[in-house]
This record gives sequence, structure tokens and C-alpha cells, in this order.
Amino acid sequence: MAINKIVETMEAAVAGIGDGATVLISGFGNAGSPTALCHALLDQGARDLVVVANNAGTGREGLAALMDAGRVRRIVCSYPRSGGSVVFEELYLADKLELELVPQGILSERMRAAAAGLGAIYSPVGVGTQLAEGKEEREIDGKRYVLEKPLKGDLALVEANLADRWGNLTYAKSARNFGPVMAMAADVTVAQARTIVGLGEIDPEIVVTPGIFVDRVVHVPTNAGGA
Amino acid sequence: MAINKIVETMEAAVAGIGDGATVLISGFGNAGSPTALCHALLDQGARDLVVVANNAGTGREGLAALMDAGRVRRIVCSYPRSGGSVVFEELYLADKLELELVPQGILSERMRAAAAGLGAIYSPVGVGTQLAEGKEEREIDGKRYVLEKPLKGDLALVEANLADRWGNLTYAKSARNFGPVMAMAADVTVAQARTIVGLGEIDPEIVVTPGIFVDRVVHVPTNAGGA
Amino acid sequence: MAVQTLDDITRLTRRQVAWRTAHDIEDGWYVNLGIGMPTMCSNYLPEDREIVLQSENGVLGVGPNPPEGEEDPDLVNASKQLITLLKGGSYVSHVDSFTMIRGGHLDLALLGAFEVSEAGDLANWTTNDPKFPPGVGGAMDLAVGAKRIWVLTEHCTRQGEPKLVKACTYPLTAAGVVKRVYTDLAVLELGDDGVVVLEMVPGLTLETLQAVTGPELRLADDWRELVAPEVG
Amino acid sequence: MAVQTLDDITRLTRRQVAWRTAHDIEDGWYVNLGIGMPTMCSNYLPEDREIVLQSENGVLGVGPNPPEGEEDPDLVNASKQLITLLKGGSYVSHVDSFTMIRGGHLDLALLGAFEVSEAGDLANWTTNDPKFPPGVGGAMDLAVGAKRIWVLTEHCTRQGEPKLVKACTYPLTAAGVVKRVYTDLAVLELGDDGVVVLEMVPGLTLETLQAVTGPELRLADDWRELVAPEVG
Repeated sequence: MAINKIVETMEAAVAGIGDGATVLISGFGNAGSPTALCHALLDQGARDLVVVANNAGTGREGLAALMDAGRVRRIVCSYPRSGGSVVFEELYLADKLELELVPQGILSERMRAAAAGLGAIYSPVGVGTQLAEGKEEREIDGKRYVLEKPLKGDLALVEANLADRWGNLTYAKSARNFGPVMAMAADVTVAQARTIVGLGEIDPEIVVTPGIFVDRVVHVPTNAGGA
Repeated sequence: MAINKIVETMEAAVAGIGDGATVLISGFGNAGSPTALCHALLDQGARDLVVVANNAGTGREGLAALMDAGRVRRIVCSYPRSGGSVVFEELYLADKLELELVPQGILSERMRAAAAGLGAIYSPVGVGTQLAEGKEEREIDGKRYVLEKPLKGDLALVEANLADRWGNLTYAKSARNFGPVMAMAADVTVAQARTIVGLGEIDPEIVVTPGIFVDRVVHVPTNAGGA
Repeated sequence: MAVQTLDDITRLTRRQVAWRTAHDIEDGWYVNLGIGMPTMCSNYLPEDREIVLQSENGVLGVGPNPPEGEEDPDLVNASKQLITLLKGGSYVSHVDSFTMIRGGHLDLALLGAFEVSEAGDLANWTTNDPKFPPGVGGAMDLAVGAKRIWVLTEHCTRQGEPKLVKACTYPLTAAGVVKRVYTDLAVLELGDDGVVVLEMVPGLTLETLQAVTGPELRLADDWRELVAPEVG
Repeated sequence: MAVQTLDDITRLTRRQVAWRTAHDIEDGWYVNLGIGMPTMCSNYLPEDREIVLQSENGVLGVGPNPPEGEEDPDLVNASKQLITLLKGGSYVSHVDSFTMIRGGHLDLALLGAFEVSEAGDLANWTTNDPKFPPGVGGAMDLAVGAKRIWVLTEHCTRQGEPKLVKACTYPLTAAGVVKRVYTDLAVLELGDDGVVVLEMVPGLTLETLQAVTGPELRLADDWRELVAPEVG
């Protein structure tokens, strides 16, 4: 037998995701957004999702399409409103979507804490602000910190450049962003990869996400910045 | 003016290190050990050092030479005793060296916490054991954790493969080990690099330690596993 | 003689504020540029200095805008603008990017503001207006993580109210972090001595500036005229 | 009939214990091998399975020992032995390596032991002997982080005392983590049903095994003979 994480269909890529799942979705704006996987998740039908992503989608594609179809109950993000975040704004103002706003670095740091098996971390970010309300505060060596809990996904959807059958991944330029940490922080990680290569064709020095963190890979040839 | 972190002498590489400094020294066994920098630090003369390293040196070279010369007051490591750790054993049994034993993954995780500006982390490692004695314990979501403090260096000495004048680094195979985290976790990071290349010659996708984390680079052509 | 009003004064354009700020960024610094005026600073960095721009989405060594036809949708800054990468630049994961930021590895972060208080408190993420869903982005991480925080802002709101205030009324981003403020009227330093005016645009008097500024101002002994060239 | 003693029994060699253990590692698993007998398992992995070995110093996809003349001092495992890398393998930083370990990403860690208790407590890092400075390495991280912990050990100490005990006397590495123990006499499972013997070497009786084992043993209904080939 051989390890083969490559699946042939978009359906297989997102099979088995249940209602209420927490889904980590990579990308910063359009760069690194796993648009095709978002549409596969839309077709798959899971509802009542909690989505963790830096932004809340643009236009009516990808994450925005999932939200537009009413599949997302809550979004955990740092910067929901940006050029073209029309679906988010409609739903938010109509009170049809919960928003948990997290400082951007703490968003990835909380996912990293989950990936690394930590119980919690003391963060210097947001101390004394509205975003730290209700969070435990503590002084350590003369500086104040707030307690932040790990943020773990049932599913992570990431957009990669190269991939092989072991699930090793590289990323394209700034499309790397949340891919590595989300791949580490979910029970099931699915990558849409622009190019599938043979095992050993990715230089072991340049693998960014080792295959141990990846469960399924599906080939999605073009991404062009998420469009 | 141009950023140029490359220094021409071993003396310049370790200039300004004071007595009592905490020094992070990369390497796992001999792989990735910055032997030449350890000797430079010996020549430089700083005393009363606290050294953070995975192992406590082998033979009488590198870190072992520093210890042998009585420059190290305390060593923070996970696995001091291994084949050839003669200097450590002599000093430890003669009560001339303090030992702080840290579980290996927590050694790097504590340095990462310092690098990332965290106040502390809750770790699942060592709970209820002798190594957690005196540490705050806490239950989070039904699981027990101990509070671990950041571990920051005044100086980090790392062994790199390629380097450029901005301080960008790559490593050689498993000699990578503690290099990336130590480079991030010290006030002053010095790399001995096997090859110095022109700016732009390291593919931006394969830089492991970006230059922002590196202060000085010195060319040490051969390493051959630290020997 | 009539009392001076701001109508008598030529303010700096947004580009000129960016130009002025850029000239205080020192050789060799690692700098993060926030959305808006801060990002415009990248066009005006003095050519005799090597300054490394960090973009929190995971780019170190941000270069100028790409020539037409050479845009790469995979290469964007935190404002989602298309950029290039300098020689010596690198791509990093988001976690590593914020390790740079929170761990004190950046020499400077330039941010925008709704309000800055005399104690250096910064409010720049929400006005609590229910019609505008809030967004914080990396502002809180940058505000507590970078070695220096400088703010670029218009001196007054559109309604003519001071943005430099005694105490912030909007929700804080971070307390006591802002060290310098660059506006279309002045350059001001915030410190133990209170708010010190380092530079003012030509013709402006301290009294007129004081009238549109919350905290009490003190003119630096070596204050200078704030003169910026026409910049495109 | 005389009472059986262990002198009547042919024990497994250390290599045979490694061989036996290796055959329980499933296709596709990610596995960390501790120093000693665990590391020897890499020589006996069934060829029809693809198993990915992790070495905590920062290697994923450890291959066989290098041919003479092709050793690379930069390529070592956590035991500091010279290794090779399989196709598909990768090098990672120490932090990322322990993210794999502590974050529950490994299917299995194989460890040695001074003592294992019936509750699955593991003691394998120090005997508190002042003449031997302690070393913990990655044992505590692995013990709490991997999905499964199996121990490989001689069944008895050199003095003939049980290493599988009711309660550990040496300082713990972690509590309640060991699920299976492979010894030179038996394969044992630790669980809610107590200690269950899955396999025993030919000729060994439960009574004889019980005599060198601390906790009470129960023989599995489907227990088998533990037979290993000569392995080099």
C-alpha cells in the first residue's frame, strides 16, 4: 500500500463534513483563498458552520457564496469589511450572522496554540480594550496580558501551489499567509493545489507544510489570486 | 547606505557580549552546532553565562570548551548527557555547573513564546512530574496544564547554510533544528554561515530565517556536522 | 491685525504627510505600513537609505508597485494592493509575520487614527457605529508590538474637531503607545513632557494650532517649518 | 512436574522485540521512534506498508541507514545516528517538529521505559541516581502528545525485578499514557480491563509470566504465541 492523499473529485475532497463544523479557510483577501473548495463545501451541503478566516469574503464567490447561501452561522475574523464584502455586510446588518472579531495576529496565534497542543496563551494584544472584555487578565513580569484560548478547526481548507501524494505543500508568494497554520490546526485538512507533482519532486528543504498536517489534496489547476 | 550584516572577523561577530548573558546555542548533537562562534565567545571572554542548548556539548570543542573554561554558570537543556559529554559530567558531578532540565519541546516552545511576545503558555507536558514542581498548574477544558514562562536570549549563536547581507538564512538538512527559533528569540542573533551569497540569490520562497531576526553574519566555510 | 484662522493656511496634502513621515524613517529599519496614508509612505522613502517594509500578510521586503502587465495576484500587501518584492525579500507564514510584529522585531509601525490622546492612547479600529461592522485587522498587534508607533492623520475630523485629544472617546486600540503624530498641519511628539510641536506648516501660529488640538501644546525650542515639496 | 522457571524459556532478542513491534505499526501511520530498541524498529517495517518516521530533531520521513561513504553529518536522527531521508520527506524546525508531537499529529510513539504501571504510567527519564545527571529529551512531550504510546522493554531489570509494576517508584514521565508493552517475553495491553496478555513466547505459562510482573495479568481469549524469526 502507498499513502495517497490525492482525491479525484471535489466531492471527495469535502466528504463527511457535518453540520455545525468549525471550518478554517485560508487566504488574505483573494490571495490564497481556496475558492473551489468553498464551492465544493457549498455543494456538499453542511450547514450552521463556524468559519474562521481573516476576511469575510468578497463578491459572491467562494466564502461569500457559502455565507450568501445561509450556511454560515458565525464568522471569526479580524477584518470582515473590505472592498466588495457585500454579502457579509448584508447579513451582518440584518443580524443574520454572528461576528467574533479577533486581532489578526491573535487569530493565527490561537490556531497555532491548538496545533501545538497548548492549553492557552497569555497575549499582550488588546489588553484593556473592548476586544479583551470578559477575558482573564494577568500581570506577568510587570506587563499585562490577556488569556487567549486555542482555536481548532474540524476542517481546514487551504490553497497550495505544489503538492504530492504524501500531502507535502508549498505556497505561492503571499498566498502562503494562513495556509500553514490552518493546515496544522484542524482535524481534517484539505488542500486545493495548483500542481500535483511526484513524490520527491519537492525539495525537502522547501516543503512549507509537511504531509503529516494534510489529509486530502485535490487538483485545482488555476487560482490566479482566488478568482 | 546599505544594510550589511556581514562582519569580517569572529571577534566582531561576538563583540559586546557582557558577563551574565543568556546565550542560545543551536544544534542537536553536532548537527547545526555553531562551533566557531562558541570559540569566538571563548576568546571574547564573557563569563558567568547562562547557556540554552539542547545538549551540553561533546568532547572538548565548541560549547564544551566554553564550559571547560569555566565560563558557563548554568545550562538550560533537555538532554545534557550523551556520548562524549565528558566536560558536562565532570562539572555537574563536581557541583560546578547548575542544570535546568526542560522537556525538549518546551525548550523550543518557551523560546518561541519569547520570540512571539507572549507572556506565558499553558503546556500539557510534564504535568504532575518532578519537572513541573513549583510550576502553576491549571485545568482548562478538562485537561491539566502547567504554566511555562518565555525563554529569551541576550545572544543567539546559530549555524546556517546560506546567508546574504540582509541576514536571510537557510539551513542544511537536520542542522536546521533550533536555529530558526533561537534566531527569533534573542536580542542579538549571530549566524555562522557556510556560504555567503549575493542579495536576491536566495529564493524568497525558501528563506527559513528572514533577515529581520538576524543581526550579524560571519562566514565559516566548513562545518561538517559541527566538527 | 485679524486673528489667524486655518483658512489662511495651506495644509499638506495626504501625499505630503506621507512624504514628510517617510523622511524620518532611518536607514536599516524594519517598518510596517498601515492602510491609507501610511502605505503611501513607500513611494517617498529616501533613496540613500535601505528600509525594509513588512506587510503583515506575510511579506518582508515589499517593493514598489508592479509595472502594468506584471501584476501578480499572489503578491499583495496587507491593503490587498498588488506589490513587488525587493531583492532580499522573503515570504513568510502569517504566524511568523506576527512573530515579527508582536515580538518587538519591527523598528516602526505607521498607523492611521480616529483619535490619539496626549498619553499616546490610540483609537483607530471602531467608532462603535452600528451601521459599520467593526474590523480590527493587525492594528492591535502592531500597536503593542512594534518598537515605535507613529500616527499619520489629518489634524482635524471633517467636522473640524481635533483628532489629537486629551482622552480618547472611541474604543482604544492600545494605551500609551503613540510616540509621534504627523498631520497636515504639524509634526508632534508625545512624551513625558506632554505634547511637543516639532514642526508646523508655514505661517501657522501655535495659537491657531492649539485651537484645533485637545491637549496643551508646547513649541520645541528647535521647532522648524514643515515644508514639503509637491509630490505626485 | 517441576515448576517452570524463566531459565526454561527462550526470550526474544532486542532485535526480535523491535521486529515484533514493527509488525503492529499500521500502513500510513506517522511514528516517532525513541532511543534504543524503538529506533531498531525502523529496520523491520513491513515492506508492503508505507510508514512515515518522524525524528524530533526535525526530520519527517526518516529512511534507512546510509550506505558507507554516503553519510552526511547534517542528516541525523534524535539518537544522533546518521540517517537518510525518504522521497517525500522534509526538514522542519524544532518548533514545528514538536508541534507535530504535542499537537496530536503522530499516530504512535515508541518509547523505552524504566517502569510502566498498570495504569499506564510511564517512568523513563531518571532514576534520581545522583551519579547520573538526568536527561529528559523529548520523552515527556512524546508521552503526552502522540495518539498512542507503546513501550518496548526487557520484561525484567538486570536484577530480575519486574519493570511492569503496580505503581511506579521512579519519577514519572507521564501518567496513564502507555497502551501497549512489548517485551522479550510477551505483548501486553493496558486498559480498563487491567493488563491483558496478548502474546507470550513459546512455552511460557501465564503463571511464570505473572511471577515476574507486578500487576495481575489476564490472558486474552485469543492470545497467541509470540514467535519471531531470527533477525539481523
